Amino acid sequence: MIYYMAAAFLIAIGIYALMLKKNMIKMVIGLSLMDSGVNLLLISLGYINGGTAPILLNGVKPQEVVDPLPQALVLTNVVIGVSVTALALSVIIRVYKHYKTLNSDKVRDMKW
Amino acid sequence: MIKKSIALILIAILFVAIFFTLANDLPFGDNRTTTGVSDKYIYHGVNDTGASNLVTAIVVNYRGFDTLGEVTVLFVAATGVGAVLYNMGRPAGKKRKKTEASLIVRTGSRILFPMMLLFGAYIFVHGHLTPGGGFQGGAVIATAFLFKYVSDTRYHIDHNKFTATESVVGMTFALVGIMGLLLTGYFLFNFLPNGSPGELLSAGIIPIIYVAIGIKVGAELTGILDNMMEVEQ
Amino acid sequence: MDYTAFIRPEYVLMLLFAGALITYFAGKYSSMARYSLSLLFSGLALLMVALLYGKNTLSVWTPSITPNGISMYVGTNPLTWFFAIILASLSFLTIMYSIPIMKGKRMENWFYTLTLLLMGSMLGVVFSSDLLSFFIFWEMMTLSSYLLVTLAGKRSDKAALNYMILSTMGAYSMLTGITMLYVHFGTTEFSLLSAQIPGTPVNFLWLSLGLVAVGFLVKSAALPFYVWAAPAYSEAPDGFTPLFSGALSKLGAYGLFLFMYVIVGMSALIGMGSFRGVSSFGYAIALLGSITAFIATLYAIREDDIKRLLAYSSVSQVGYILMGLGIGTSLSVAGSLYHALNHALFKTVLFMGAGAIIQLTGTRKMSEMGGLATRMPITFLTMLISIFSLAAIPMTSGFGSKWLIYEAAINKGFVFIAPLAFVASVGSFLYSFRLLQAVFLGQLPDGLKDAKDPSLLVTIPMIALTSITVLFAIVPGVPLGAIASAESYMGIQPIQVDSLFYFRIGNSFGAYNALVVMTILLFAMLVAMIMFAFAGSKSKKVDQHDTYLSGEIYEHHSDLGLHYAANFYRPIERMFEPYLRLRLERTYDAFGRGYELLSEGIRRVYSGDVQTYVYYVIGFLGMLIILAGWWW
Amino acid sequence: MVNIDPTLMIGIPLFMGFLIPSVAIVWKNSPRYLAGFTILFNLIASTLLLIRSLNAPVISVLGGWQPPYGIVFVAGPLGSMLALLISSMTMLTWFYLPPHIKEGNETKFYMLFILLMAGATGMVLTGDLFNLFVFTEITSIASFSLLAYSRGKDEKEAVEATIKYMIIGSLSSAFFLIGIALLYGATGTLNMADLASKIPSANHNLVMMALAMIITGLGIEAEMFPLNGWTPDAYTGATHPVSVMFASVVVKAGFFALIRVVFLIFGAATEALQILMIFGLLTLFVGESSALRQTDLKRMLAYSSIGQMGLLLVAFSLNNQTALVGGLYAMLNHAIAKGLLFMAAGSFIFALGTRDISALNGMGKRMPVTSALFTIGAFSIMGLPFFGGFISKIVIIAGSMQAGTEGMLVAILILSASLIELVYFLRVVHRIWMREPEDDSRLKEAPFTQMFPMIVLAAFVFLMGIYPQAFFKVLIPAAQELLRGLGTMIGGA
Amino acid sequence: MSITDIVAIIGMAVFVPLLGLLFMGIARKITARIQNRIGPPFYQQYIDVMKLFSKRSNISHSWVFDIGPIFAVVGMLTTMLFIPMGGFQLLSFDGDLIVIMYLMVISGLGIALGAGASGNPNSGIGVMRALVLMMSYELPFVLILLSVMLYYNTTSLAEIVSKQADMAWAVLALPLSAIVADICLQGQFGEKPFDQPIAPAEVATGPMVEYGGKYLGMLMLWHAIAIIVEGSLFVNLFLGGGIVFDPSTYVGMALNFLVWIGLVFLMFFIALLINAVMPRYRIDQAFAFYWKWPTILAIIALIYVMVVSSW
Repeated sequence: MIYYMAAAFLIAIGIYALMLKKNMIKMVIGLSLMDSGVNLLLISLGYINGGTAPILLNGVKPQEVVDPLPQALVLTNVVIGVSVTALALSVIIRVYKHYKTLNSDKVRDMKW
Repeated sequence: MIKKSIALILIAILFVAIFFTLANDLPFGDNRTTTGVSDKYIYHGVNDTGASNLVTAIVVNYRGFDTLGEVTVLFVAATGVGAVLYNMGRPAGKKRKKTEASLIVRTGSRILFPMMLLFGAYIFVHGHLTPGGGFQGGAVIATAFLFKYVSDTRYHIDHNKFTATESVVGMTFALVGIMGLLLTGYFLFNFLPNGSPGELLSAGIIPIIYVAIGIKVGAELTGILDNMMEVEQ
Repeated sequence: MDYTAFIRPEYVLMLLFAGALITYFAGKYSSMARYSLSLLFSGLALLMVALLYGKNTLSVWTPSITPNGISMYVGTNPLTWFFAIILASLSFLTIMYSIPIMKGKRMENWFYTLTLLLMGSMLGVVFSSDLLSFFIFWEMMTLSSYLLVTLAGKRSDKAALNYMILSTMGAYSMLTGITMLYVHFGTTEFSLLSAQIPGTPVNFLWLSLGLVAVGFLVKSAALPFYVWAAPAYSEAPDGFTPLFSGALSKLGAYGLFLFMYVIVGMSALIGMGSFRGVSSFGYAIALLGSITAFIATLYAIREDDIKRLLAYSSVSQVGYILMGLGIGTSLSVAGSLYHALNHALFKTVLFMGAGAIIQLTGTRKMSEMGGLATRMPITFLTMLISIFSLAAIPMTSGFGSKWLIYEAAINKGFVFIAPLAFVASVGSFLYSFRLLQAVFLGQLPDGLKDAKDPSLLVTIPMIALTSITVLFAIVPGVPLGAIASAESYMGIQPIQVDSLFYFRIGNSFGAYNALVVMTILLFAMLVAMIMFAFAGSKSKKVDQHDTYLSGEIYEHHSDLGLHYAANFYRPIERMFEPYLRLRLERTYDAFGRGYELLSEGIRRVYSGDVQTYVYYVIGFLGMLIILAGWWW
Repeated sequence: MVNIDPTLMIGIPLFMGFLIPSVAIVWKNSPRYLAGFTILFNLIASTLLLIRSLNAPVISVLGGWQPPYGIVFVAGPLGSMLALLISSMTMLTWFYLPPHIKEGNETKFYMLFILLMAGATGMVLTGDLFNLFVFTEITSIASFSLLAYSRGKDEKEAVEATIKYMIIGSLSSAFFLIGIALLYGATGTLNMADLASKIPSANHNLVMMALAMIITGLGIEAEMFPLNGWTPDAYTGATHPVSVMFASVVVKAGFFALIRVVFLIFGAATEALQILMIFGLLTLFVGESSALRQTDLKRMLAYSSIGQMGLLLVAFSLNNQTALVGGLYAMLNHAIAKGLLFMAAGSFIFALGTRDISALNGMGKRMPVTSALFTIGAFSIMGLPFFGGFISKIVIIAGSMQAGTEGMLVAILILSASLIELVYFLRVVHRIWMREPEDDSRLKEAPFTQMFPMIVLAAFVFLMGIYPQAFFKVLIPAAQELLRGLGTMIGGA
Repeated sequence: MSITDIVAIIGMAVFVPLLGLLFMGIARKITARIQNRIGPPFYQQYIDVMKLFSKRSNISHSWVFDIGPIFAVVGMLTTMLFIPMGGFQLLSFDGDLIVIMYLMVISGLGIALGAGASGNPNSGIGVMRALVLMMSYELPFVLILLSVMLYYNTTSLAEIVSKQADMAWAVLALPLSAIVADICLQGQFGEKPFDQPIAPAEVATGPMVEYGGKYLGMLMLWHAIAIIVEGSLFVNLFLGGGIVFDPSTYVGMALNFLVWIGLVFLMFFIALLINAVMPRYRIDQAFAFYWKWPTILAIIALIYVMVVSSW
């Protein structure tokens, strides 16, 4: 249960950063937090009371393992999150080069 | 102020919604696998794929296509970072404007670098047996290169070699898939024998793919790091 | 070879569309080819349309073009033919007239291409026998006419855009109505539709017919939609205006005829509700028509711009057509169709004359012209007769149609429509005399001393149309014969035409014998001429300035404004002005500006700040979640 | 007939994408040709696929694991039509590329370009929800990178647009994934057909929550109204061929993903359709209204795209066959015509050096061919007869009429929005042809290689206007596929 | 059409102008008497016309200028022949009220054309005033016509006359209409307060200002016919066409004709009396006047007719 709460909390924090932090790097951090929250959510979805890691070595019975599928999904999502973060940061480097600021209020040459 | 309170209200709504939906409708720790597809993975996974690490079985075999996509995502991102930061790097041979690392770091990195590479390789080679896999191994390899960057302000990778490596291993993954298609009519089909679970050389194409992924991820992440490090401030 | 096999409406259309294309490419290289080809194609089309007389065809000409297998049909019938011959002959004559008028103007080559295209699409509108092709041709017609208006260059921008917007609004309304009909009945072919109409819910008919009618009312420039007419007619190139006003404005009426009487049919129309034996729908149309006629007349009286004056006059005259159309009795429909013909005849001549005069004087302000009657006798006479026809003077064809409409209105006891129409008609004397006085009578300005009639290519169409006007004044039975068959096609009791003499029209309620009237007029003319010729001595010509200056030397006073033309009706304009100031244009303009302002506000939504967008996203999600929790 | 497995439409581009950089080291100009070859392959493959799928849906199981356990590619008429659209638009854009991408790293551009195509193709073909997510990510990350590719004059704007797009886009993917997680929690499966069969018996509350999340997530890709803040900036900032790709490929794929999820997985959930209807109308009006006052050509086109996407949303949410066919037709038409418009606008801007609409005065004289092509595209979007937009509009209206009184209202709203659209496009077209240019000099037209795609698109716009039968042959089964839902068509499930 | 008819037509064409001139002469006498003058002899108009026709110097501005008087006479003569005149209904069976209304316009337009061609601003202003005046009185007049037409359910003037012979005269049946029609008649006659078109003191006889000699002679003839036609129109509409005696006998016919002359004169006389004592409206005042009270009354009359006839 605590995992659910943590997951929801991470997502909420991420959104909080996105909505209220002006600094773009902080916004990207928010995105990362959200990603983590989602990952946690996925993993905790697959948890079974008393389950263990889904590696059927050393006599682990299939009945005892947690759902492996969410974990596989998380694996994928982690990489995607990393990719997005990397790309976002590199774009931010260029934003900074052009605008000399990372304040999202000021990066709005294009509007309406 | 209004903005902030709106934001907080919205966040609260989201939080409550996500949390209570989960808590009410998906009680934590309930065994739901009997209703879904996971049963198949859990009970037949080892036989089907030969990988005792079920996550790996899923990642590389059952849902190998996702992984191909995932690799592509990383590849796209690496290419994207390259494209985004194109022409922003320092001129060749010029030092990065960073303070020199201390002697301890330099020496330590020199010692640790091959060990980290080896560790990374271990992780992805044993991906089908133990926790971990190509991505994790690749990340470790990239960390090794990061070490290099941190310790040596002049250090930079040979782009051509990295690109070639990346290409080759990437193509390997794609080729494995295409070969599966050619041999059996199914893309990414496991056309190699499964072997006996628990052994290193088992689980069909999984080790090949994980090796490819490991090298590729390592190269890509290093490339990303390189691109970012090289940006002239 | 049997040429009659080619006398089919679809070949007419193909000829014209191909002709437009050929003319464009040939005309790029040689202006001679451009003129001769456009004349050739329109002439051929006219000939083919004329030969279609009395035919009744219907044919599929395209494969199905909607998912449900809707094909396009073209066909011809008496009603179609009546309009087609008007449109085709006007187009032909207008092209002829344009050769000298449009020479050297902007985008001359496009003019001929588009005119042929317009001719084709107008004929397409009348020939089309299903909803879809009707609409397609309708849109084509709107588009090509819009392009023709814009050929005049920058000054026509706003007018053209307004025309296009209002037309499209109408077209979309029509499209809504048409699809309603289509979805309800599952067919688009007219005869199949009309077969299914009986027993349709009244509300449905009202709605669909009303929506369709909006499109036609826009094209007819009827009351709430007339605002485009005056600017578009007046700003359009001079070569196009005759066709625009003479031919194109009739198609709104044609559409109403088509939908009210051919598709829905008289009995279903009456079933939608009736008022004194006239369908309420028709009555509403007639009412709109009469009010339009009246108001547009008031506007026309105030105009000093010759083309705007004629434009408002067009609006007003089309109001009469709608009036007759709406009343829907045998007499009124005949009157309406006849008036469509007459208006085509006289308004085309008037706009042609106006174009020639503008070409000559370089201005559209009538008060800067004057005294041209003696310099341009042919233009003057043709325009004079056309104005007589416009004012419904009984020695011209224009009287017959108005008489029929009045008779019908009075017959039905429509005490609102009839007086309005009548006063509007008196008003038409006012504005048409203003045109005469300001352009042809009064003092000839110095700059126009050596003005003379335009070239034959301009005068021949004018003379041709005028002579038809005069001819039909004596034998109204000829056009009424065609009209009668059109009426019977529409399921309306055809007007009785004395088949032997063609002179008398009328019914038990009243009658009009064109021959007697003409005879007496000629007799009186003879008497008056004799009186004039033999009494007293021969008169001597005096200079025009003699009247004014009583022998003073003109040069001493040449700065005097000698021509009484500007602000002609000032005394009564004062009376209307407070009311006319409430122009609908303002409403439309205000709406347009208001919407632009609104959209300026709307696009502020895109603030450019990414955080705002995050707010939108989260807000949207929050809303969905609340909906998901509470509502679903 | 040669059968090409749909998975190769992903596999080959990926392979080539990996191959390109190493070949480029040796042969500098190779990326362009390799990319061209890849796109050609996809074009052929998707054409064959479309022909095959008209008879029966083509199902390709990946890794030999039958659904719902493995990932499956499902190419019905609809999906293969979109795949064909994607590959052909990419092909045409490929012709259009050269002068517009000179400033950056071309090798990387071509890699991203074909991967974008691969991602979009995957989005329309995949039959697995999480796989859809992965392909969505490939597509969006490739879009981000391509968007940031601009160098030189537009660089600043491109970067700004990218960061906005990235933040919103990542947010969308997070929500999409939450939705997927909830659905998985509710049903324990990820295969779309399996999901469709299990959802009716699943926990309603969870499903609805997931639906809300997924609509939000995919709505961002589909440019739905309050979620489309990134759109105008992205279209404006991107270099011209990338704008074309956005309008004709990325957004179409995103839209299709949304529609598929709502229609197939949720079995045309009426609640979702109501939401889509309302927000579709909002999108339509907000888009068209915002375009009305634009002075920036590309931004105007961008807002027009938003409006068109709103139209599509409305058409699809009407949920009857006629409207769906109309919607699909509008989708095709919009992809083709808007692509044409962006290309022509790109040529204008390339020649003029400014995006200002007022600089277009008298372009009809200065760049006649491009102007004519632009006009054709504009006419089609405006819905004038003999152009594709006309047919789509008529069919959508007919479809909405079938939906009773509300449908009538919808029809009127759609038409009013079209009127606005007509106004601003007419202004531009008018300016191009009827105004006198300030500077009379003739500008250089784009070379034939660039003109070629525009001419092809213009020809298609015409063809769609005068011979719609050809397209209905594909669209009617496609619409039926949507209406039937996915359940009946997955052989293995 | 028999020979006698043609003779009658020609006879009428000769008689009516002479009668009109006589009326005009008497009018001058009466006006003079009211204004306490002696006035010219009643045959003065004949002398005037003869003088004008025999004048030696005639000036013309152009052929359009010549058209004016010709058209004026043509229009009025034609109209005259379609109006029943005291039982003489030569062509009036073809005479439809609407036709008559429009025929009457021909002469007006003719004069306007000629006057305009003269180039004199006074004539221009005169024409403008005439046209505006026409538009002014036409509104109430049309409403009245409509009420009469609806009441008798015909648009034929001859029918209206014959129906009045069967029923009561319209002036009794529709008194309100008759009053309004008389007000309009004042404008049609062009007598004060509605003589703006010719207003000698302002625009020097307006349209006629440039005309002299035989032109003016013809215009006087036109005016003479116009008085009879307009008066007769009223008589036919409201006073039963003057038919009080049995029209089948010759004596009756003659007496009817005399009654008709008397009634036309009566109408003219009423107009004269008003003319003699009233000042002149400005043209816009005239317009405002006609579109106000007479129109309101006419509408009331029309409503009355509709109510009555629907019973």
